[in-house]
Amino acid sequence: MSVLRSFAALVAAKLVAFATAPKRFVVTVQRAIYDLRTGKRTPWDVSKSVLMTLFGFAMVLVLLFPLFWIFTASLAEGTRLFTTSGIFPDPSTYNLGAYRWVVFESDFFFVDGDWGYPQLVLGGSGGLVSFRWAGTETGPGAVFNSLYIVSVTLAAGFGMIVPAAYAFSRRKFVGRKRILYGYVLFTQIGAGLSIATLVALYSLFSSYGLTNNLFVLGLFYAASAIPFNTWLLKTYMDNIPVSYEEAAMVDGASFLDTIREVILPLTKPGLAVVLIFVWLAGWNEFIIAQTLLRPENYPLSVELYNIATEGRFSTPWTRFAAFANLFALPVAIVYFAAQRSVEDGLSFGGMEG
Amino acid sequence: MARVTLDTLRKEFDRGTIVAVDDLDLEIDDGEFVTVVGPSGCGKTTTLRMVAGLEEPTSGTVHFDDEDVTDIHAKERPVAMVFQNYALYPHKTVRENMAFGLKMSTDMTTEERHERVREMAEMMGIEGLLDDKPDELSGGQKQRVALGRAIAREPEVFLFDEPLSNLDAKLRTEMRAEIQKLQKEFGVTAMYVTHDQEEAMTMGDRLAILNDGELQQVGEPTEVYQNPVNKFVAGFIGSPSMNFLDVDVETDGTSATIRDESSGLAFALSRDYVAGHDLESGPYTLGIRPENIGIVEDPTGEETLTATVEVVEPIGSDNYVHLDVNDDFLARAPANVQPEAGDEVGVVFEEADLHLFDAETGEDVFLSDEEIAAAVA
Amino acid sequence: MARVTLDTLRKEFDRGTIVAVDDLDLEIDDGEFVTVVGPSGCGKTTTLRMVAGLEEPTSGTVHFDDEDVTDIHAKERPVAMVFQNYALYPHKTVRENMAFGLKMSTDMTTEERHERVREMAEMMGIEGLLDDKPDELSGGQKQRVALGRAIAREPEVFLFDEPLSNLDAKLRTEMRAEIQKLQKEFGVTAMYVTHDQEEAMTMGDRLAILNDGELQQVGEPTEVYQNPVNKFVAGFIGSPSMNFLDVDVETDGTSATIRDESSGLAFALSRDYVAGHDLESGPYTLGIRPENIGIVEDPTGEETLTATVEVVEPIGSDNYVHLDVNDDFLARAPANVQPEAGDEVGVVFEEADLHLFDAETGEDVFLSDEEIAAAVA
Amino acid sequence: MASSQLDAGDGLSRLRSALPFSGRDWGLLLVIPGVVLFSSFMLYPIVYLFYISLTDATFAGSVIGGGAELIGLENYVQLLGDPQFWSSMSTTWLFVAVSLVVKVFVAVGIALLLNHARVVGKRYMRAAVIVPLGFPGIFTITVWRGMFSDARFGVFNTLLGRYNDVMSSLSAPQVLLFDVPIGFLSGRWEAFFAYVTTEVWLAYPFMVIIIVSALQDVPKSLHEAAMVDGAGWLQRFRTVTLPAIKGPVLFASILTAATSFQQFLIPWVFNQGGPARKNELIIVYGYREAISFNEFGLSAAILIVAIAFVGLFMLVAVRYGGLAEGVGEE
Amino acid sequence: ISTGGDGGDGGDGSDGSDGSDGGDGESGGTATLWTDLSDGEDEAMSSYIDEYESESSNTIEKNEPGGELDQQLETAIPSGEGPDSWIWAHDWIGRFAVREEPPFLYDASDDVDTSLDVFTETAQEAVQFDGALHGLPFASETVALFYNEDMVDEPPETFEEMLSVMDEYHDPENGEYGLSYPVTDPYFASGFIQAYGGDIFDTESLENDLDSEECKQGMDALEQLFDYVPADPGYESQIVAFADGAAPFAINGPWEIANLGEEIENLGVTTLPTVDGNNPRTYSGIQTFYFSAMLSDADQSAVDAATGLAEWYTTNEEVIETNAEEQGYIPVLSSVVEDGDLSADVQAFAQQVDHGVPIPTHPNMNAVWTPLTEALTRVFNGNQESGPALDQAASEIRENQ
Ligand SMILES: Nc1ncnc2c1ncn2[C@@H]1O[C@H](COP(=O)(O)OP(=O)(O)OP(=O)(O)O)[C@@H](O)[C@H]1O
Ligand SMILES: Nc1ncnc2c1ncn2[C@@H]1O[C@H](COP(=O)(O)OP(=O)(O)OP(=O)(O)O)[C@@H](O)[C@H]1O
Ligand SMILES: [Mg+2]
Ligand SMILES: [Mg+2]
Repeated sequence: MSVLRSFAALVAAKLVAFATAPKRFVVTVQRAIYDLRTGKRTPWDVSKSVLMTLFGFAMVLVLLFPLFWIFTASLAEGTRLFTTSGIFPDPSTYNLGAYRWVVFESDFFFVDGDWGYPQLVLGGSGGLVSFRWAGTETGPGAVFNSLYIVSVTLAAGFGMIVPAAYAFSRRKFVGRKRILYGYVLFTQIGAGLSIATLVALYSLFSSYGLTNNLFVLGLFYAASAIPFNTWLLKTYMDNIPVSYEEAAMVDGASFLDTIREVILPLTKPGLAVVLIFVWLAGWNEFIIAQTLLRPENYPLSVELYNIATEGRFSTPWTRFAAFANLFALPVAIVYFAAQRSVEDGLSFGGMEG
Repeated sequence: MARVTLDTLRKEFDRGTIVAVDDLDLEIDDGEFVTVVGPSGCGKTTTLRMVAGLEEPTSGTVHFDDEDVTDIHAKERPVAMVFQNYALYPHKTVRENMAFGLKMSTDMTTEERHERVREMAEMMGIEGLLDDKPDELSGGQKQRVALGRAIAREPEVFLFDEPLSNLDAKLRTEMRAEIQKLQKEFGVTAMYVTHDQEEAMTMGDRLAILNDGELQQVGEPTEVYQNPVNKFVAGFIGSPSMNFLDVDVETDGTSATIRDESSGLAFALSRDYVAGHDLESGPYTLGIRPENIGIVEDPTGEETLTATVEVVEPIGSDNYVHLDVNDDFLARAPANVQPEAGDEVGVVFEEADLHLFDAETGEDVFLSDEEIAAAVA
Repeated sequence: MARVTLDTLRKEFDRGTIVAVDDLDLEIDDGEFVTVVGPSGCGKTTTLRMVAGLEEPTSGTVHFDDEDVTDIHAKERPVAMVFQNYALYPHKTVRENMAFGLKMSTDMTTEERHERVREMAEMMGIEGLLDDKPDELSGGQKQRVALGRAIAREPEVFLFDEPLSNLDAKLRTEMRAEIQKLQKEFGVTAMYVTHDQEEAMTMGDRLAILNDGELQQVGEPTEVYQNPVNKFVAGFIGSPSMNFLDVDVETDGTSATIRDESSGLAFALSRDYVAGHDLESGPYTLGIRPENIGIVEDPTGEETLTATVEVVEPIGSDNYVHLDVNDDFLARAPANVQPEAGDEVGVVFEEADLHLFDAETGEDVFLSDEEIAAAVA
Repeated sequence: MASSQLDAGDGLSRLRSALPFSGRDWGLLLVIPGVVLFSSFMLYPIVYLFYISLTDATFAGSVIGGGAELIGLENYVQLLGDPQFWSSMSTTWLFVAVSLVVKVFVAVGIALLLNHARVVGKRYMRAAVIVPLGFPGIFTITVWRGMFSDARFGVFNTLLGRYNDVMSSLSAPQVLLFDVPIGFLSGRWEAFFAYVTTEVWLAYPFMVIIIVSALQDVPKSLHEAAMVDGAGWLQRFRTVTLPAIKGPVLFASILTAATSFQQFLIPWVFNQGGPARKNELIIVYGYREAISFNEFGLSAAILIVAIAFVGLFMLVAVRYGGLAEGVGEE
Repeated sequence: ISTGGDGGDGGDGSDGSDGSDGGDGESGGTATLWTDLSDGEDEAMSSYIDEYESESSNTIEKNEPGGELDQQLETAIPSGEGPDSWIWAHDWIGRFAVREEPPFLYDASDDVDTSLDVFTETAQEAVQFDGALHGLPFASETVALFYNEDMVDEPPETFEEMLSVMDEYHDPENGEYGLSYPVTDPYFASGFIQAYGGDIFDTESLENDLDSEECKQGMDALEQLFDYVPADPGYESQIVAFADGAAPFAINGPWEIANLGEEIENLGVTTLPTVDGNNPRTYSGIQTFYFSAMLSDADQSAVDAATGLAEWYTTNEEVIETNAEEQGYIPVLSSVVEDGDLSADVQAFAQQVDHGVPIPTHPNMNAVWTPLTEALTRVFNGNQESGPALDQAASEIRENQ
């Protein structure tokens, strides 16, 4: 809970920073003008900054052009990707119809966009207390499946990655080097080969009756994220001085206390990176999900793919784009909030020699 | 508080190829402050870590009072340690840093903890910083927090591993006084590792000198300074260091002369001196401290030695006069004694200030084996 | 080599809210070694960086000989700088590190460069390390490489920013000598920033003291030590620091007495002294260095002052005697003067060792305005 | 390190004494769950795939249904004799190499610019620039497919057309004009160019964050030392910046190269590895054998060979790229 | 292929077809059905299923697995998790019918009471393989000529007429094109290639006939059209030219009627123009309820539910007519076809189907698509002449078989 709260605080702080950014920008500009007036900075000096900034901004625009283009497409009317009359659709036709469709008609939030209202149910199959959606004949939509999968992936992933990374970084044990080496080797094998191992996976899962099981799929994604992220986190932990742990020990902290109070907080940037990568592992994959799951369990990624292939030969582009934008939103928020940590947390492999 | 007893404590690393601490015996009285010095790599840190429980001894035992704590885990020992880099938890505020040990090792309620932390902070003069993160503190402030954190737990034994080495001279002097004051106030037993001469001399009740993992001498600082048991201790304690000269002693039992061909030294010892000490002819190492050397600017030839001045370093309060007696022969003269480089000057010193060490073992030749053994207990 | 002239050099940060260097005038002769000291944050580093060209002055100029280099980029200046953390290129070997500056700023062939580097390395005693990476070196070795790298380029101006502060005491002494030797050998102009008293006193031809961005005094170290122009300099130079007492002077023109009610001080100045100096009645700050204070263990009542001993700190060669004259009143006594804490002792000192500072401005009252002005030129 | 001192309480120490290996190895316990999960979900399928590659399976169903028979290494023999395999292999490696070089340059450029003191708001730009990371490949790749349309009204062709208009209104020489529409997907090398562009776009964010992290760790004093040493911008870049980011860039290169090698969606969505199977990257080749030609066993063999190549590549990279630095001794 | 026996069974069943379904319904069979339909089609299908369920008391679990339906089936059926029935064009029949270990399809000859005679002849052929009945048909599809009435006064009847209209408009530099036509897709291209009577795949010899003179002649005609389409042969790039009103013609299927109707005010559909007096013989697909091998081991009630739905749906005139009107489905139920109460658009498609041939179901056909696509692409990109391209495709196909 406290994690959630601090995350919310982080997001709030980010939003404030974001909202006040224009003001800060104006101040920067005003200062530059003032400096120019009073001769504290030469015009050449100022224009160098202006040029560099503009150059940076232009580069951002170029890099994000495809997304911008498709974003305009999501606002346009009709379903076609192109027009013969230009790159961008006619702005007068912009509307939010596609987003409305995603929210109220697609399976994004609820099957067929049929929003009911949540209802607490005592007992029932889901344990002591479970949620049920009342007022809807269908049920929770793909986003819940996605969130469920990602939760499993994150829980299992963190549960296995963090202790293992700690052990690799701090302990010595038989087979340490060999396992670590294997992990490094396997960081990339697997990720792109899901196509290759699809059938193998299917037969594996189906022979144990595990197809159409969101939990197992979440575990699978966790498994695929283990080598890379364990290694990543281990590298990060290597740079945390052991003396913090020792200080905690001398302070009377038990092993678990030390982990909770010292190691984990200090590893935060590394954890942020792992969070993002593990999240993406469970959130974006669709090939295996589509093969293993039945439609009622499809996560967002599969739904997105289904929209892409919905027409016999063509894609309903506005819906596809709108769906994708909403799909990417959580990741964007998480990244934006954790940007500093991520930039810190990836600083490994740094200066060599 | 507690008496700390180290009994033939030994620590080997890398399967015995490195002996970091070599059968160390040391007893630290309840409430005593012992300073530990020695060259880099001599095993100071390792010793401290064994007392803290962070390192498992290869053999030997550590007792707190009469309890054998050798196999007790660090977290169970009533020990506080101040690390060289402070090791303040960077993600916790000063308050949380100081309260952490209390939270871990006592049953105090949150209020009690905060009350205690507030008291400590007041005592250290850091009440205003309680909500800051370590990042935002200056070196001296960090140091204070580290101390406060250690003290807050009311440990029975206090360990310091070069806690001041990252501070600048001024702060160092301040913090030194503070640490001493606190230690006395709480009456806690303390071990203090340093490589700073001044700290070594001024801070401890006793001073322990280690070399190569072996204890060389323990004693009151002035005692150690005045009566080093061997050449190593003599050279290590004191700044600038003691001057050493390889000499030959000629004695007939009643009179004796110390000679050194190369520098032309010839110093006749008094009958009393010869009678009081048990001296044999042979090669020795002569030791004499810079401040015990007198400079005669216009030598009359009656001095023990004449020498040429190489360099005069004025350090304000005094002048360091480098002489060509041998490499690195230094005399400390008052600021008004200002010979020029190249001048011939006379050198005088007193019999009582001389130290004679065995040329081979380096042991002070006037000490009996028992006295030497006693020096390390 | 080059004469370095700083003319009303000024550096503001954060849009003028921080004045790091405040209209500094300083001239360093060709081949001269000037040490720069001052408390943390007084602008030492900033000054050095402006000379190197790493920081653009807000106003004022820097000249090398007669050339105005204020607007010349760092890479064009004939300057070498040794950074506090050495800033050795971690991926380059020692040889490449040392050759890099040559490669950048000369037309030497690779062979010539390597020859030069070899020579330098020999001189610094690091021939054996040429193929190592900085990681593999000890602190002292790194230091030598950094020096060698700087010297290899044969710069006209040599800048050092606390180059020894990361080394331990022993190494520091060694490297100090080395730097001086090299600087003299190459006859290069040098600015050396330090916060170490001993370095400040022994290394430079002249010593410059900064405070709050302003130059306080420049002069030969002993001159500065003996005749500080103001209370700040007096207190800053010397370790342990000068003792200060707030006193009242009563004078009738021919005789004068210095009084301090709280400590019972009453010191009659000689007629000669009064005649030789221009003294008026009023409040002053009296300054006297610890080593100029004599302790009389059995006071006869004829001493200038009697005081109670608070603490005696033996530092081996001497004893520091803390007296209750006021906070922090310290006398340095020979090791054989060993009063007990609580003893009444007599305190004596000589007229000639006294310093009197204006109670408000802190300036030495015997210096004329011109002399004060001269102190910073 | 105080190895035996860490203690996870009573339960753990009791467990420790029950272990079949010595006490100091209890760290293994923390690692095992991950290894087990990883092996069962990632390693096992590869072993299974290897088994398929030894059978005459024609389609997926025949494997699952048990209708396939072991035929030894026949598939591999057939594979090595297939010119399309060699063409796929070489195209794949070319694709990996070219896109790697381009993305290193692009990412280093972006990272440098967006870490430059003079750029105002660089933090926001950095956040914006890595957004592609958040979108699923199937989406972005489909979008890029649209942008690269051969049609005159495709995005790039439209842009080039506008460029032509501007240039010809400036009466620029003919060589500066493009011959629109360019068949981005129908020409062998045009398509290759389109693949590389898209691949670079997909991979640069990861590289940029890694390089930015590294740049932020470079001590300022190193730059200053070089400046005082007389080094200009370019030389400082070479002596200070480059070595500092070399490790991270190498690291990111190895990882993204391995990913590029396994690129499937780009060629498949763009033109199924066309035109005329000329740009069939290895996984596409394997996939096509399985799906279009019902040669499941052969397809498995192709993919096993691909996995072997990636494994080999990683092994070499790890050995010689210092990637496993810090793996340390046992 | 004789359907006499089936006809007999059908005759028996048809007497009490409703009755027997009702009887089965008391036990209440459940069957799963997999579909891959567009939104509109899917909604309609769902409501028909509801209707069927309430009439028969059987339960149908309709699912829409994502991705490629055949890939889903490939893995699901062997592992016993497949559907009892699915809907797809008939051209998978041969490919799945030959699977043995495990089998994919179920021969429903004994379970279907309806006589196949109620369907058009092509449709009857389409759903049978080697004498086994693997599904029931309900609609056919093929490509025909869309035209924009604002640009084309008179729908062209001959190839030359069409060319002249296209000449009038085609001007890519200014964003005008002659035709929207995904030409490199064999399904779309089949009509012209086979116009002169050549067969892409000869159902008698079970060989491709691409290198025949007739096919090459047809190919030459097709090649003339290449000049009038946007440079990107992708489906989406093609359709946009017509949809934007930038091209007078499009060659496409009935599934686009609804969309294009919204974009083009005056949309017309007609059969493909004759080439040298020959009607282009387009491939047509017959939408079919497949009976999956899952039914072999299933309860009779499940079999009855699956076949019952198929029979009910495919023979229900109301359903077929509504579908024709709303979805542009071209009926294959003879009674509806003959009835003639169909929209002009659908009639045009129906007529085109008449001219065309069903996609061959033989598994060998599978090997045709890729080489032919590549050949068309090569020609379209100007990398190869049409003759040699077909020769190459033909030999590649033979090699792969
Ligand atoms: N974990 C270890 N593994 C191997 N050798 C070690 C380890 N820790 C210490 N040593 C070795 O033990 C010896 C003593 O080390 P220790 O750190 O106690 O010295 P120290 O007196 O604290 O030195 P310093 O003044 O440099 O801190 C050294 O030779 C050191 O290299
Ligand atoms: N880049 C900067 N931006 C803002 N303020 C600065 C900057 N650099 C230095 N200062 C400020 O200028 C003043 C002088 O700093 P400088 O580093 O020159 O001090 P210093 O004498 O070298 O101190 P130290 O002994 O701690 O190194 C300080 O108050 C410092 O905070
Ligand atoms: Mg140590
Ligand atoms: Mg500084």
